[in-house]
Amino acid sequence: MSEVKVRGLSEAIAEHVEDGMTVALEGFGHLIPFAAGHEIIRQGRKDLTLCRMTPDLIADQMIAAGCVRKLIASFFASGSAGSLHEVRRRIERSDPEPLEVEEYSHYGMYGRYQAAAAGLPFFPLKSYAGSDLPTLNPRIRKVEDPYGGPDIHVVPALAPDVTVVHAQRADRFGNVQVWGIVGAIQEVAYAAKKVIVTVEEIVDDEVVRSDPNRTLVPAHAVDAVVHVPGGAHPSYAQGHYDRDNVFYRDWTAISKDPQLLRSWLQEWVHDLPDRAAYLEHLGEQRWQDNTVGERLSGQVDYGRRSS
Amino acid sequence: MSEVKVRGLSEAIAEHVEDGMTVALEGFGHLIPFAAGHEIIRQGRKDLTLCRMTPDLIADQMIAAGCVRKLIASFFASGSAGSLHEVRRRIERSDPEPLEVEEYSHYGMYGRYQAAAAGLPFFPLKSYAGSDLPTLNPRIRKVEDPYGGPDIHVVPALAPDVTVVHAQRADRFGNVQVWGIVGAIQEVAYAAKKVIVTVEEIVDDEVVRSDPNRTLVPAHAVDAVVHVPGGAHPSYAQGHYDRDNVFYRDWTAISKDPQLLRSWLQEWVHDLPDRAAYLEHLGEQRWQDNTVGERLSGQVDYGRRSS
Amino acid sequence: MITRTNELGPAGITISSTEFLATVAARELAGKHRVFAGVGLPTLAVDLAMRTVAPDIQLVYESGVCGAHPEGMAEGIADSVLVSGAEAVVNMQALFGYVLQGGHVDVGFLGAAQVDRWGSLNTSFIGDWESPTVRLPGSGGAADIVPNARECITVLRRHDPGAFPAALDFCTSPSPVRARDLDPRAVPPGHGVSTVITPLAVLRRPDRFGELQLAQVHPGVQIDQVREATGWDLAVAADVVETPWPTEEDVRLLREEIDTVRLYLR
Amino acid sequence: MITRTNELGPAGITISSTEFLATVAARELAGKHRVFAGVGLPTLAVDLAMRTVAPDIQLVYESGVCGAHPEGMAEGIADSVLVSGAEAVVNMQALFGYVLQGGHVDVGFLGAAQVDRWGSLNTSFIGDWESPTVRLPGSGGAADIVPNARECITVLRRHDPGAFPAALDFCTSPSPVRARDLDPRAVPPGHGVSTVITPLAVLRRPDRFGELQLAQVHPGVQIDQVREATGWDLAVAADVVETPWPTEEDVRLLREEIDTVRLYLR
Repeated sequence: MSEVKVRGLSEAIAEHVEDGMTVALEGFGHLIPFAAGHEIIRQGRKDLTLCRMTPDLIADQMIAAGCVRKLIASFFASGSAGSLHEVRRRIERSDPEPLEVEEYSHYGMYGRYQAAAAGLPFFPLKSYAGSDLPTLNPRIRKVEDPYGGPDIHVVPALAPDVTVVHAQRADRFGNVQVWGIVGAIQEVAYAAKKVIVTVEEIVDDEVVRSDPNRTLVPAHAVDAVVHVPGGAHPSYAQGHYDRDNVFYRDWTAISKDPQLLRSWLQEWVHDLPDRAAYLEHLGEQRWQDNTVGERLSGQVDYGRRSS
Repeated sequence: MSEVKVRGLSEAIAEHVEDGMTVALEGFGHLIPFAAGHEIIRQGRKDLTLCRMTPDLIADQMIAAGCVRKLIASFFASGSAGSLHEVRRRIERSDPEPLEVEEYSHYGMYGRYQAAAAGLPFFPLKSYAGSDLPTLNPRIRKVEDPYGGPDIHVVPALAPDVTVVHAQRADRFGNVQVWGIVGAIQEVAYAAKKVIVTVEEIVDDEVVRSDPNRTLVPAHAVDAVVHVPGGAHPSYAQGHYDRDNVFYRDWTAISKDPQLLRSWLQEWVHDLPDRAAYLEHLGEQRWQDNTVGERLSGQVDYGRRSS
Repeated sequence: MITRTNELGPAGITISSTEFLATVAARELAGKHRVFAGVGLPTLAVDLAMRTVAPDIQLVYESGVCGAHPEGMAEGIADSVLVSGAEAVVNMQALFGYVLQGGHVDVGFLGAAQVDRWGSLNTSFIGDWESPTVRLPGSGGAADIVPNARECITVLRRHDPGAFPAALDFCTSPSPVRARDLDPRAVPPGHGVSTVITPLAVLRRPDRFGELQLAQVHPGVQIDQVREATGWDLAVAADVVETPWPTEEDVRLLREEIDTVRLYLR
Repeated sequence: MITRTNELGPAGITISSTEFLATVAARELAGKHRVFAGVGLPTLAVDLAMRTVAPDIQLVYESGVCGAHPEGMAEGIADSVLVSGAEAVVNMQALFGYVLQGGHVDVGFLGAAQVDRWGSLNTSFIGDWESPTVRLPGSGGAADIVPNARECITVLRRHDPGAFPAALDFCTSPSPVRARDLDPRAVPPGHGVSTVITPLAVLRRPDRFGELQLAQVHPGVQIDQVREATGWDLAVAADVVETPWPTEEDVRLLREEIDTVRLYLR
């Protein structure tokens, strides 16, 4: 029997996330691990190198809270293309402090995770020929093609100390199942030394085992499974709740005003013990606005040997 | 509305497979496209370069039928480790003719498809350091690691002219859904110039669209969809029918005797017009022996926007 | 800076700049198949095109969705509405590696802060890289899309020498011209930016290694006006035509069927 | 060639060579977690280990199945019975790239036609490569597993100088020793073959860069007999022990619960 890895969120973050670590929080628009990010803020982690393809609001919040020394990313705006003003203030005016940035394209960031997951030094891609990105970021390099073609750009492996991802469901051992947009969840989990997964539901072993192709991250790659319903709000969990677009639109004004942003952090992160309290503070009506109707997948037959 | 790509098997093979082409038939133990292989034999194609990670019986049959000049592969035995005697006779004694062979490990073969699918010249992997495989096969080469690590082996892209794969289901446009072992199906489809998919079922658009994560090969990568129930026998289709292990065990004796092998081809391929006739020849009882009981996946909820 | 706001169309309808640009962009998609669509103006344009000039467009999103059939208007490239009922949701290696880099995308549809003479794009910085005046969103998928899509269409909401400079402040997504100049052997497979749609005009780059030319001016815009608003000596095609106005039906579709909540149609 | 066939065990049970080897191999899995199992003897050994010394083994197959819970005995690494009820079925990049090359496999379990002094394996050719006497199955996943699994266990059904030669006819899956000799910087992460189980003995290679040593002899086998059956001057460990016989329970499990159809227990 495998090891049961169910933990509380504060326990899992406290156990695995330390000051100065390289921490990846992935989820491409979908399943962004906001609850875990807030717990990292609440625990006062410092000097993190934060990795996220699309930093989104969670990066703006963690940076504003003083957790992050460096950001490794590929898109410096929110999902619907609004600015992340804390990120911009740091980069444009070092206000209130500078933020180190390491920058790639989406495929470059994803390739970095793939290389690390596969234990390789680099990942090759056709992007960047003629771009200023390799000049800005000398870690984007070239290799010679031993088959006689032109040199090709490569990005180096990125192995986070800890990865946190959110998913629809997992069993108690950490077999993680996801549907909808999968983003870099599988790759960043395998890339990392330690993996924390927050989920909408912890399900019976049989639920996972009734559909093994749905497992995106097998248990052997997972260190902690944490039950955090609503843990992706204001982003979404396909089939569970929709994106809170009002929240995203409101963020621009909050993010623009450093004082407002800090009050927001106080009210929505520091003054709340956990995600359950956050959802309560959000209120039933607001939650109802983002519920979704049912649209079931249908079933496939895996079969059972007759003998 | 997308293009409807439903074709007959003989039509699809006649349209896309020409003498001298590089043809990949993939399916890792599961979903081996036997019916399509037999149709290639029936149409008398010659001088093919056949690509298959695990050549399996289908390669023994196509080689014995005189279709194949060269084999690119990573495992020269049948799924349950029996010898492929036609392959062995060709390699060991050039009997009745030589067979050119290009050889990799599984990950190397798979990496070749990945590179071609991604339009890259090569795929890097950690295998082969110290192995005689690169000496045997000078297409396995090395690149320098621009991050200061040791040189790393690479395999070159392999882009078949045509790929044929078998799957459980597709819609009329060619969105292909697979569950169970997926093998190299996605990668070899994207690697190829033309893609023929034979399926157990052609389903309504809504069936595919009720579970988009189940789509392994999207329609844009597919050129022909062919309805061939039982098209993977004697291999299997998860949830549809099981592997015919008796057939696999019997093959050793057939394969050992060139005369018997040629009679088998006459009886089971040349003298039958199509897969329906093959299944009829196989008989109801034999088919019943490999049916499977039901084991359903359960459903997930994709959700529907309430607005 | 000149933008096209609230102009009167031929039927006497007041047309916003966004409606105008979306209609012009939609028409550029006639005959196209697989479109890699971003959010905002591209969302409107693609939807309008599917209802008018290009019914068989297949929508591909960098989030991995292929063959989307959204029941409502998407508010982002990772919107749940793109997933439900889609033909496929694939992982990012399949999407960026196989679909995009493998050459399956006909048209990439992108915005930019700056475009140069050869169709190279800047979406990263205005000003100095070290301490920029404006930190823009960066590449996202743009530096992957421009080299690998068969061609790219870019829409800008302004047309002035700041947006069309002689030299980019930063080149995020290079034209094949720029790639060739740096390494003649490492030219990406795509055409690069073929079409730039602005509030004044449509610029086209018919030759993969050629420069943008003024091909089309919007109603009431003079050729010289466009050249003055451009930071280099803009070439002019032999046969510059005038952009037709959106039809009443275009405007009706945009307002009553596509963006009913006026999310993008500001 | 010496094989162990139909010997009498301590309880007076006639034990076949396969039953003996499977039991010895099963015991080697005590305390191991993730096992990359091939078909045949490894199938029996892993199943027996899970019922005796290693209840928490997780089975990983090169077909992409992780955490298999087969309801019946698998007849291959891609058997449908491994899929139904498994914890995960992943694609080959996840399996070979992330699970295996990424370092998540504790033990690889492999057969071989030849093993050399350092635990390098030949599964490709007997005789000359150009026109071999015997064309063997080749690498399959072996050349990927040996460098990347934490360690590998190899079982051979014969023990003679042909199977244990001074020099391999072909090195399919090299020991780290051989990799280091060719390029000291490019040594794969794994230990390579740590244990070789034969019909005569168990050879172990405790040092990653050391050679195989005779560690254990089967009942009735003399040390010199093993050394004579080996094609090089086989080192002998300081404390050679005798392999314990399979227990009655081992044999019962193999016959009555594991391979009830006598597929592998020939």
